[in-house]
Amino acid sequence: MTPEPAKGAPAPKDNRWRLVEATMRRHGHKSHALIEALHSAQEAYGFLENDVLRMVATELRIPLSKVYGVATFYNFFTLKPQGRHTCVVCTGTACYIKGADQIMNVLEKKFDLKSGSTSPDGQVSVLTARCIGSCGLAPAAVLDGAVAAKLTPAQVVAKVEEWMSHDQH
Amino acid sequence: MSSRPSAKPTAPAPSSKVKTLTIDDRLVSAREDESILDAARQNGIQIPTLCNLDGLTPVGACRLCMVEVKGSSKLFASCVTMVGEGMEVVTDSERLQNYRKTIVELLFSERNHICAVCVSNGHCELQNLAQLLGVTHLTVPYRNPKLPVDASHERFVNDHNRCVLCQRCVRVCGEVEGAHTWDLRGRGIDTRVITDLNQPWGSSETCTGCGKCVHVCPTGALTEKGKSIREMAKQSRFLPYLTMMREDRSE
Amino acid sequence: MSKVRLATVWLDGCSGCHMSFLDMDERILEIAARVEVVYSPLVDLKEFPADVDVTIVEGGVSSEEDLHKIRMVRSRTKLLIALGDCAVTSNVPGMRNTFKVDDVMKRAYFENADLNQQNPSDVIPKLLPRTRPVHEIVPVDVFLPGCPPPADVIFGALVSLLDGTTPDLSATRFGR
Amino acid sequence: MISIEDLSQISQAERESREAVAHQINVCVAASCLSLQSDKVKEELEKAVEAKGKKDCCKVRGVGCMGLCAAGPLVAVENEKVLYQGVTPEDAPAIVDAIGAEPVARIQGDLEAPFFARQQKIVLENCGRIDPERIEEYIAADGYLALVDTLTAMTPIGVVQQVTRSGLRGRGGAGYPTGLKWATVNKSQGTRKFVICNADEGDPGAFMDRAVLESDPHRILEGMALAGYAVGASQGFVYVRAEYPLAIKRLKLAIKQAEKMGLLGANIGGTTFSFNVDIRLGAGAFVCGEETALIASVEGGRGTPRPRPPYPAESGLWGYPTLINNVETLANIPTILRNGPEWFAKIGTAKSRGTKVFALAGAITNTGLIEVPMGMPLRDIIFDIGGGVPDGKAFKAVQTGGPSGGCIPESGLDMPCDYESLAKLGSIMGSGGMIVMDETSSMVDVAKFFMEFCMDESCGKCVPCRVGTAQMHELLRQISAGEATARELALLEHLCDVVKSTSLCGLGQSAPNPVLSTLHYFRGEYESKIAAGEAAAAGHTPPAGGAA
Repeated sequence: MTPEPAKGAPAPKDNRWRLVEATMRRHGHKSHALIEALHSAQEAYGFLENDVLRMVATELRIPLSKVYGVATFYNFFTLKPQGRHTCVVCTGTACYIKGADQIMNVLEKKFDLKSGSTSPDGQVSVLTARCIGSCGLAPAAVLDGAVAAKLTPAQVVAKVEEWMSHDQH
Repeated sequence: MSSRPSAKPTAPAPSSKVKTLTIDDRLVSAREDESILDAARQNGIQIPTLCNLDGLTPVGACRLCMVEVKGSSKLFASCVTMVGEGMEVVTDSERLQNYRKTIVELLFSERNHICAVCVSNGHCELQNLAQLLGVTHLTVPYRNPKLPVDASHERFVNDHNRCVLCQRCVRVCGEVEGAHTWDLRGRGIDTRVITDLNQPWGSSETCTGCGKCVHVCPTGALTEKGKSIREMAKQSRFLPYLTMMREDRSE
Repeated sequence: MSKVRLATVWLDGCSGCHMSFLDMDERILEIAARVEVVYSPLVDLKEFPADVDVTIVEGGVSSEEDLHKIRMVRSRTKLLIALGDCAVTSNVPGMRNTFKVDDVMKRAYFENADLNQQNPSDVIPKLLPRTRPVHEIVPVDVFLPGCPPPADVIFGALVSLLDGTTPDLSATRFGR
Repeated sequence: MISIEDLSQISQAERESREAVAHQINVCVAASCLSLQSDKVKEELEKAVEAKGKKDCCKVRGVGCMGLCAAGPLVAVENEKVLYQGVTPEDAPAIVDAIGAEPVARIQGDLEAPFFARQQKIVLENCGRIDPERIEEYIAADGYLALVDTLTAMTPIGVVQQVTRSGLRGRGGAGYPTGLKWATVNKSQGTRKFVICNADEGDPGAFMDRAVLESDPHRILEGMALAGYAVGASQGFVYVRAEYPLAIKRLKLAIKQAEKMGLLGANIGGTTFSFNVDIRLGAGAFVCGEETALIASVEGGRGTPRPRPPYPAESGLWGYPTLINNVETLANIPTILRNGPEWFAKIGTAKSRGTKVFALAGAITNTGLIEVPMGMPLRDIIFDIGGGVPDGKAFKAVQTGGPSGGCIPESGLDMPCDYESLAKLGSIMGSGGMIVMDETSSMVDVAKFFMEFCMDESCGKCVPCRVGTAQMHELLRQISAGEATARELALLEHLCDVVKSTSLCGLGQSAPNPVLSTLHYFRGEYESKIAAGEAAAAGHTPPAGGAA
């Protein structure tokens, strides 16, 4: 049921791949380690590129189409490279009630950044999350991995501008 | 899916018991490992289906075969509900017909099913269902999504505009051919069938070109290149044949 | 008994449904005996009259002119029949719906035009963002799908409507 | 082999070392307060203690969630029963100075306020009181006592009976009797069995499970081990959202600590019972809260549900009998076994025993986490504990149960908050999110918001959910924009019926609920939008393009 892909993947066995391999080894290279392996891969590479998906499929002996199907089913995985900085706006109910849509609007208006898009200079990616569990602090966003609470649109704009200008030189 | 035993064993287990039940007020009997749909069909009672195909693991996805069972307010997908002793099944109440019509409408609205210019016009299961259920127009708005056509394979075409996501191609490729070239990507309204890493079909490394997916496809989503409407009738009879030939008859 | 006042209109479609209507051959005389055709592309009448009993519509609603026309027709008609897939589903004219109007125009009047590349003047009615089935714009009483619906079905449906019974549509379907 | 005696020794040592220091300064380091930089507050407090030479009498500890997230970062001086709120790093010296003297009035919170006084804590009993990263503190709070005791003193079926007698019902949403579920898995035949803790808290507006995982992770592990013993499973999985990195970190640490002490692993407490716990990360799919979808995901596949029966209790993970309980359900178990089922059954109402944790959010003064006895009227929860609607606005509705739940208007607030009453009001208990809306919220927009959520989260397997939610969302968009007529409203109601009746799993079956409940209580808001749409249609405004 699990054909070996005909073309062997050119495996750049660098340190990043070793991280993924370690995860798969911990799970005995069982096919049910797929999601864990994809988590590791995304952590290591920043996103899931086709070559990595192919290598994971080969190692775990899972059909290519299934790997791709799993990688695209879950919101957490991304198949596109992300910007150097990420702004994950929470659009859960509490944040919605407290105006998360205004944050999204201002990002689109001011920087032409919609959910899932990256600025042309590759500096900033905007994503949305369905509730990060910080409802008590709505509206919230995760800015480069840190939860920022009770945000105003102006604060978000300031942060994004800072990111964009800082890394220009 | 494949890790779970098929709901339809290829041979009856020697210990399986027979149940009697009524379907549309008719007394019928069936093995306990048979579905309501099986029992109905054996007795000439037709329940509309789309995702179901004899020889493939039932998935209960299209929801067209829903039936009422007396004593429960819930509806049951007859393809995945096993028969039970004394069950009273209703297959064609007004409520059910109404739901089925809406489900067919939803399918027509989801993508761009333009029968007049489709190679499966005249032998399409979706088109037949609409006619059977009396869907003469859609009450829901058309979504008109922009979808690609993949004609990269030398013999076959995949037109996403006509796909109903029944997963027959996914199942026949995985369960019968064993290539698992097909799967689904994305989710919800953005779900699509894919080959390998969502690459053009023609560049697939795992497709054996056997054409089983084309012939189990209920609509014009998967077709053979260069065939006229008249020639493009699907032949899915190979499936029960293969199932039969693979049966264990070692005793 | 006065004759039923019948009209037919042609919106965005290929006129194939009107052809199929004519395909009922000599049976058309049977219909003609019971109706008076008060407006149709098949006959030379300029104004859509008031007080029409039955109007048969072929074609989807594509342009502002179509939109204006179908609303006017509906307001002057007792029973409206959507005839054929273009009227019922928007069908082939609706195949442009996945594109933007500007792109459609560019394709038709520039990319595919060998000479005189320019947008049409005001004489050509403006396209709506999408071609829509008739019933998404105004209420429709009877649907006859098919591309085109067979003459037998059209004849049968008209006769039953004239007789005051419910037409049997099981012999037609989307496509054909 | 760890024994009861070992536990009490650890507990004793921990208490003594704590008593050696006169003042415990507890800083909340759960996610909410952390995002308000409580880690810096903790740092500054430590510096201040050092600088002022109070190291012998003051100890700064990081603890889990204290509940009142709205007023964070929170700092509590344990022995003096003083709570500080909205603490900044600059406040640290003043707080340390005030120890043993008058508290700093400027930032002092009121521990006697209804928010604290009216709560009753079982699940959250350790939250905000112990350092979640130290197993000793959990043990000092009688942790793992129930596990080690039960393994030697009770049969598995005895444990099932205790849970049954407690009357505990599943806290994940549907309220299925926990004892019955355990009994089924116990009786199911299988060479292997599994326990899965569902920590894929996906309801937008719910953060109960996260707080427990971050503040008291050992409680979950103890509950899982007890469940494993009761049903005959030796392997457990915690399926936790990848969006909760802190919870994952603390859970991993807790597993390591418990394994080291022999509270997880082979032959726990010298018995023949072995139990291991592994973590599986969710990857952002709400549908994985559904049991069969969750199993598909743990198996490494797309999280799509399959038809039931067979139920996971008979055929679950890899076809083996599997017990799936949510975090809060499992968190109740150690206390039930420690205090006895009769003690638990006395709390709450006849059909809904015990307490329930709620996450208060939205237009409410005291956003945060609370735990109250089942049956407390919604009005008391929202206005007394929650402090009512801020900014002088009027209350409009409270949404419970997330995208599967409904909106309850003012008139329903005097109903007791339990499974049956909420169902009667057209909503559900759900996992415990409570979102308050004030007069400025448009209920059509709220319904649209939830439908968009369901559309995005539909797995796409069955037609009514996949296409139906998208169509309902489009209709709600048209209604909200004043582009729709009575025809669209009737169609919306019809689709609600179809999707509810024919969808494959709970997500689709309950997706229409927010629409149905807002239509029931706030139909006027829909009708005024429709009136605008009718007027526009009569004025022959060109129709909108719709979704493309």
